[in-house]
Amino acid sequence: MSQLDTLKSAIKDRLGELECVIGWEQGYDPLHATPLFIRTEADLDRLIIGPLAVHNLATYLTAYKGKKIGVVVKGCDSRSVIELLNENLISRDDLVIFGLCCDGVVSQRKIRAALPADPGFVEAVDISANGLKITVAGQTAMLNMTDILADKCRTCQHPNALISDVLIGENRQSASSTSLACQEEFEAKSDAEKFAFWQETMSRCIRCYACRNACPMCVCRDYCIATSRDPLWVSQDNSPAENFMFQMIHVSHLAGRCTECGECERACPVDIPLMLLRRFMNKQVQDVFEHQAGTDLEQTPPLLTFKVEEERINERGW
Amino acid sequence: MQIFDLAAADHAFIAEVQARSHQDIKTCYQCGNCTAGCPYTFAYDYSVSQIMRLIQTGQKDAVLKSRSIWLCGSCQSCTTRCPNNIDVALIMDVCRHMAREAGYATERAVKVFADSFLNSVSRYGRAFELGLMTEYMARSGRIFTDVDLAPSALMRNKLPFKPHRIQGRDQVARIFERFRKGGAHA
Amino acid sequence: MPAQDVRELRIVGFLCNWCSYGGADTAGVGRFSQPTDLRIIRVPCSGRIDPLFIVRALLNGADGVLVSGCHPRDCHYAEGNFYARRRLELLKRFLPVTGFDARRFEYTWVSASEGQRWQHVVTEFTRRIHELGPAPNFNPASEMDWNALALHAAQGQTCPCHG
Amino acid sequence: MRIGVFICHCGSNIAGTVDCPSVAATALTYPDVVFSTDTMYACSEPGQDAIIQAVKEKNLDGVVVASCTPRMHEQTFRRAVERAGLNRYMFEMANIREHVSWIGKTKDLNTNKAAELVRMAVEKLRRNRPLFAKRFETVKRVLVIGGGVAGIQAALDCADGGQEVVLVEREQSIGGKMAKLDKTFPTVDCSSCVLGPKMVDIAQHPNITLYTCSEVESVGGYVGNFQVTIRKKATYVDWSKCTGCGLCVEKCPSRKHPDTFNEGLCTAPSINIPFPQAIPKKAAINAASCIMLTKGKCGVCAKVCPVKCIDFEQKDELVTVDVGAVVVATGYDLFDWHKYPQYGEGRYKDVITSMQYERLLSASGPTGGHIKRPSDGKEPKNVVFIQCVGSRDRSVNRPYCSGFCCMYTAKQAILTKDHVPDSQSFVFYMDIRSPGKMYDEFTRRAMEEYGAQYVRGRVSMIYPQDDKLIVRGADTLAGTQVEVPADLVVLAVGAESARGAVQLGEKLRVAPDQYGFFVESHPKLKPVETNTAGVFLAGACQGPKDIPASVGQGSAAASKVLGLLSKKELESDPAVSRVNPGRCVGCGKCVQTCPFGAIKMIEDRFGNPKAEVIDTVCQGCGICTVTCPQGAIQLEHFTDNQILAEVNALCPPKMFANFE
Amino acid sequence: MHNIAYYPGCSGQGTSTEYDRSTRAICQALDIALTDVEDWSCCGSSPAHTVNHVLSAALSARNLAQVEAMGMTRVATPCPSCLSNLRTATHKMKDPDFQSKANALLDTPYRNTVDVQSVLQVLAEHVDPEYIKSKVVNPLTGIKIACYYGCIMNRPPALMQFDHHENPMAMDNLMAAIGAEVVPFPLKVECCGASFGIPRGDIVHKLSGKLLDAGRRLGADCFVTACPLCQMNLDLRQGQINDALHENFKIPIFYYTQLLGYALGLDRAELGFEKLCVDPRRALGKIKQPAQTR
Repeated sequence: MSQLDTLKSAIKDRLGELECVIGWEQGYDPLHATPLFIRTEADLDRLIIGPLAVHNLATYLTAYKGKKIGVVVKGCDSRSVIELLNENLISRDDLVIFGLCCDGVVSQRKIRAALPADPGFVEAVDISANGLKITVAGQTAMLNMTDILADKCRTCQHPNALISDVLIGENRQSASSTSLACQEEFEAKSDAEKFAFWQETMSRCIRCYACRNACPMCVCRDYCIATSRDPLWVSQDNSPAENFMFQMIHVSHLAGRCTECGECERACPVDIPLMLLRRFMNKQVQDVFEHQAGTDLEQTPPLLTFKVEEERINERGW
Repeated sequence: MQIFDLAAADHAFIAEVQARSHQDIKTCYQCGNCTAGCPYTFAYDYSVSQIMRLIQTGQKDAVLKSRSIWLCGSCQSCTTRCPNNIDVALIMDVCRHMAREAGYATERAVKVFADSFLNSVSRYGRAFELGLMTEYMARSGRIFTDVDLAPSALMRNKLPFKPHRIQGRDQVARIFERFRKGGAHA
Repeated sequence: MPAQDVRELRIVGFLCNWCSYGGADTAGVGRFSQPTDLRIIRVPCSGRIDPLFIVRALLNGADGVLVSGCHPRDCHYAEGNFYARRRLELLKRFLPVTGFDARRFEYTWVSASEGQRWQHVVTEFTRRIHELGPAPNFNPASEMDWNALALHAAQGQTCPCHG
Repeated sequence: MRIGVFICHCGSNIAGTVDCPSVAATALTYPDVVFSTDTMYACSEPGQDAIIQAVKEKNLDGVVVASCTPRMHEQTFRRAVERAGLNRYMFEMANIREHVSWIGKTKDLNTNKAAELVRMAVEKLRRNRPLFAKRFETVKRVLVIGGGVAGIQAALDCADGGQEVVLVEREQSIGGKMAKLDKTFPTVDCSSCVLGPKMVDIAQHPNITLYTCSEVESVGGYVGNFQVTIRKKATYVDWSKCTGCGLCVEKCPSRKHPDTFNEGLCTAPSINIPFPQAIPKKAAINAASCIMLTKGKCGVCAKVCPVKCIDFEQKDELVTVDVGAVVVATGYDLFDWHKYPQYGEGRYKDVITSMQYERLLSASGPTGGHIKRPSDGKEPKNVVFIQCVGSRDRSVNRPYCSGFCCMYTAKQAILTKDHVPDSQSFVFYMDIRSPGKMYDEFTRRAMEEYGAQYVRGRVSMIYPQDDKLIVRGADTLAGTQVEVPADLVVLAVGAESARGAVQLGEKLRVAPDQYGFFVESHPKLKPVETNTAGVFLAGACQGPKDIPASVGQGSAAASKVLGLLSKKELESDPAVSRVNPGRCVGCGKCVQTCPFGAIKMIEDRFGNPKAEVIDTVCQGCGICTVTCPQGAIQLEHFTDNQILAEVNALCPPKMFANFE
Repeated sequence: MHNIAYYPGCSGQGTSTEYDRSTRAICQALDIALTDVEDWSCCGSSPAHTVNHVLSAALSARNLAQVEAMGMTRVATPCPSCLSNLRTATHKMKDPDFQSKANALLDTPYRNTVDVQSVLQVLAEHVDPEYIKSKVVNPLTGIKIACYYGCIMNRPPALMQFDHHENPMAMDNLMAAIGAEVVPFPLKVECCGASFGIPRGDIVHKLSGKLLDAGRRLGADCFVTACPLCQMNLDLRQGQINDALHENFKIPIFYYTQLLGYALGLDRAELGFEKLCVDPRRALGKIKQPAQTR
């Protein structure tokens, strides 16, 4: 039985007790997936998994608070679930988790860049272990998986769901590399270069809040302080500084909580590389608090606790 | 006794002592601990703590002309026990430097001995005891200094008749030469 | 209002009421002279200081931000500075990726009795900020700069990740 | 909003380096400011009246005063605006004295800074809103920590004032340092004759519960409602039965451990009553030296005890009490003179501390009140006293004056002559500090009537020569070195903070200064208050003090406690956190971080979890406000918007709109 | 095996050759390899620092630069005066301003990479006392010794960073380890009169006389010292002291290295007892022979 069939049958077994089960289906063309809310067995036919199933479905969980639902998660998505559970934002009793062992997902951005021109509507996609064969307007292009793999998958340390009621597939190895060249390159730049980079990038930001809305950990929703008058942290002025302030709020509220699923960056319509901020912050959290969000059900987010003697914080000589 | 005009304090002198010694003269509260521990007090004209006081009140002449600054043996007892962490022995040293530069030598024999010693070093690279004694006796006029010890010392071969001339004595001589030219202060 | 005088840079201080604000008062009572650049915002506890206040100040053009609270273990509210230490340390370490010079932000501990220490902290931090000079504006300073930036952004630019 | 601004000159304190009229003029250009003036002394009665008058005449609904630190006069001005009919929180202060005029020398920079601080205050005030205090009841009981003379006085005064008192003492008996003293200055009356009756009063007072051999384990709660846990350490004697007959003390075969009450001058039995006047007069076992407790055999005391009160199985016990106020009277410790190696570091037996000398002088001491030197029991003829051992000495980190050593040394010199008429005392001193009633006269008597030879200078070293100790010091008045061949050297050791003071301060949230003495709320105006409401200081825990000052402070602290607890209810500070239930998502992060347990989770009418603040428990630290990502819980008077307004006042954002 | 650069100091070539030789002998016996600083020169001694600190530092630094040129990082000297000068130079030259001034006087600049210790410190801190005990062949049983350290071996403590500044014990421990009875000499760090012997002999007579008196009161058979200048003042000038103070001291003043060498059974010729002015034979005679001890 294929992984997909095993998953379908597992969902079928539990569907009766659940409001719905969240998975993926094909979107507007064969290259794009979209979330699928499975309510009946008939819906199950449309379920897909694999490299196109990019969405972190944990993002939807808080909206179903109080209802019993199921969710399909990849390894990275499962970290978000754990973090939400640790922060009491969802209840374990109301959740059935179908965990996957994941081989990685694609970056649509990289696919677009790898194709000679914007493909528009894709006619067919043939998925193999090596890559994707994409047919657009009768023309076929073969894209290597290594070229189009999402950044987060290149350094993925948790390919298998860390929490699940049903785990499907065989355990996958975590990636050997833990660092990304683009991240290191950026961090090595001078303050002035980085400053100029964000100035420019933030002048592109249209503050559509797609990054926030896609984020599984952004649970404030309608009460985000970036869009409130009381408190009034960010003005309506569309200036780089105000846009950056919003991003700083986002990064600050994710400190010690971000599971690095990459949804913010994926959702950004103007291609702002938000993960530069996330990955750097997470590295600091790891360095100071030896904490990696969403990897352990017993952990306390580092900013909600303290130690009297902080071994890794040095008094600066004043 | 000498009467000091406190209004005529030499502030430049105070500042110079402080700058050269990197010590804060004002922190001395005259507890006398330096004097209490100083083995040389019996030979001084002003006790150590009085020297400190005279510096505090800017009495340059009294300090630089005193015997005490020449008779300090740099034994560090004052520095070690000062409740205010003042390096008193260093201040005594600095006063002696300033007295030399000002041309004072109230304890002339002490100065001549130091000069003779350094001349010896400058000449041979190392101290040549018999040589420096000779120079000292000639320059101080105290030709009978320690003659009583000579037989005892000579009998035991404690005083070589020839200086040890080191190869790098030119290097050592150049140290003195550059020092005299540059007049390095510190 | 921006620092009006070229002799001054804009330094914002966030001080807890019980220790550091008291320490600054003690320095004042002792007439320990200090540079005038610093403007102090009083908060009850260093635990009240949201790192985002500091970010806000920097984005608004502050040249330096100084935070001071009670020494660890001495917090009037027992634990406030322990939380503050974590939050502020993380901000301090995070700033480099934003391009803000992390030296423009500092946090330390000064008790109500440490007037001289406060004088030292203020003097040293102000000296540091003057060495760094005025902070660059995140928002363009003139209309022309605005237009240049907009043009540059519109032309698209090379992003390190999506190259 | 209609805001009035008052710029105080504070005489020349502010006006000396700040152009106050110009600041007032600038303030008038700020938003909502309708009235602005400068005033000579804003805190004076005419100054306050002028504020009240302006509020009424100009119809103000908010006031900014720019003057000294709010830590000084915020309350004063809040009361003033309240008298003017405004809510007391519709007031802000700009600190242009401690933070401007006293630290900056350049007038134009100071003036600009003052104007900006006023702007900041105005911007904050524009976002203030009236706040109203809640009332809560207080527990009518007081905890006194420390049973020295200050604690005894505080306990008795509180008890006489009708409050219940719990007195906790670390040692076996109350009495503290004073109980060890032979006589007291400047009257040379017997210490135990003065203190003894007070100790008995403690034992007999119906309002006082005494715990000795006990320490404060933890403190929770807040003014009016503290919860205190006390650890009663095991004494291995059931004190409810012990009659203090002393039979066990007599028979105990283990008598080798140093007698701490006698400052180690002699040894004590392992079961002991420290001194005849001890309160409570009960025996206790020293577990470290007791043969039964260390080796498992002996039990002589248990056999001889007529009431069978020995209990080798006894364990520490924790007792919890609720109190409305706390008096800290933990006293001081003596400087460890071994930090002066030049005094022999203990190699010379006849170099002793002043407290050891008290025990030698005391009739209840190990020598029965005869001065015998430790090395050979001989009566000393030349006795040298060295003052400032561990005082006024930066090299041992004790730059402060301990205050009482000059006086007790004079007393000991006098007593030395009384005890040994053909003796000669030498006192090495730096300065004589005797500013008290009859104090200086007393030191003069030591010199004039008792012939004590006062030598102005420190002692550099002590070394033995035959059976004498050569004390080499300075006589700075003679300008030279001096030596005294002494039979006994008494070191006037200074005071340092009591061991454990810093840890106790952490429990009570009372900050120690850099030397471990507790910091009072204000050095002049609030000498016994601390910055933690309901916690008061008495005696030498706040700084070195002699007996009269300690007793005075004990009474002062008691009067503060009685004043506090005389109110039926207390008002809580309304500057506490408040939850906006609309924004709260019920994640409970605020509950998790609150150090006081002041936030609880409730359900709204739709069954959604929401946070709620318990007003009287909240201390107003604001940790929760920073924790909440939605900004749903805001610390009143220090809300995000209020602080952001201050930030924006100092660093106005550069708006795109500015260029349009 | 420790390999350390060795700076003998000028007096080791003259008035205190026995100290130099016995030091070399015991170091060899205790597996400490000493390599002489090549073509070393005088550190300047007290006269230099009383004239100028830069000059003094430069004279010392020339030797320390020689040590650097030898590729070594530790130098030991038997003489406290040299020790004090070398360490002071090292300390002062941590200040870059001072360092450049001192280096300006030198042909070869000193980079300040050398740690300076006394031979006594090397013995006290790097040689196991049990090891020394195991090598003793003539235990000093029966002799009473006053250990005299002199004023600058341990002071000021912040600079010297060795042993105790009021009651040093390094020599006491060494002497006890080789079987001697050590009296609690109270004036271990009092000054003997230092270099005033020649210009102001009266000072030395008084100060050294006081030391001899304190030793005699404690019944010491002899002194041991670690300082050539102290030794000279107490030994060579003992006759002058007796004349000046109308005393009759006959207390031999050993270098600690001589007695240590004696206990280790080293060749007498290396120990130079014959160089002492006050006849040591009576004191040495107090030592019980091994046969008697058994």
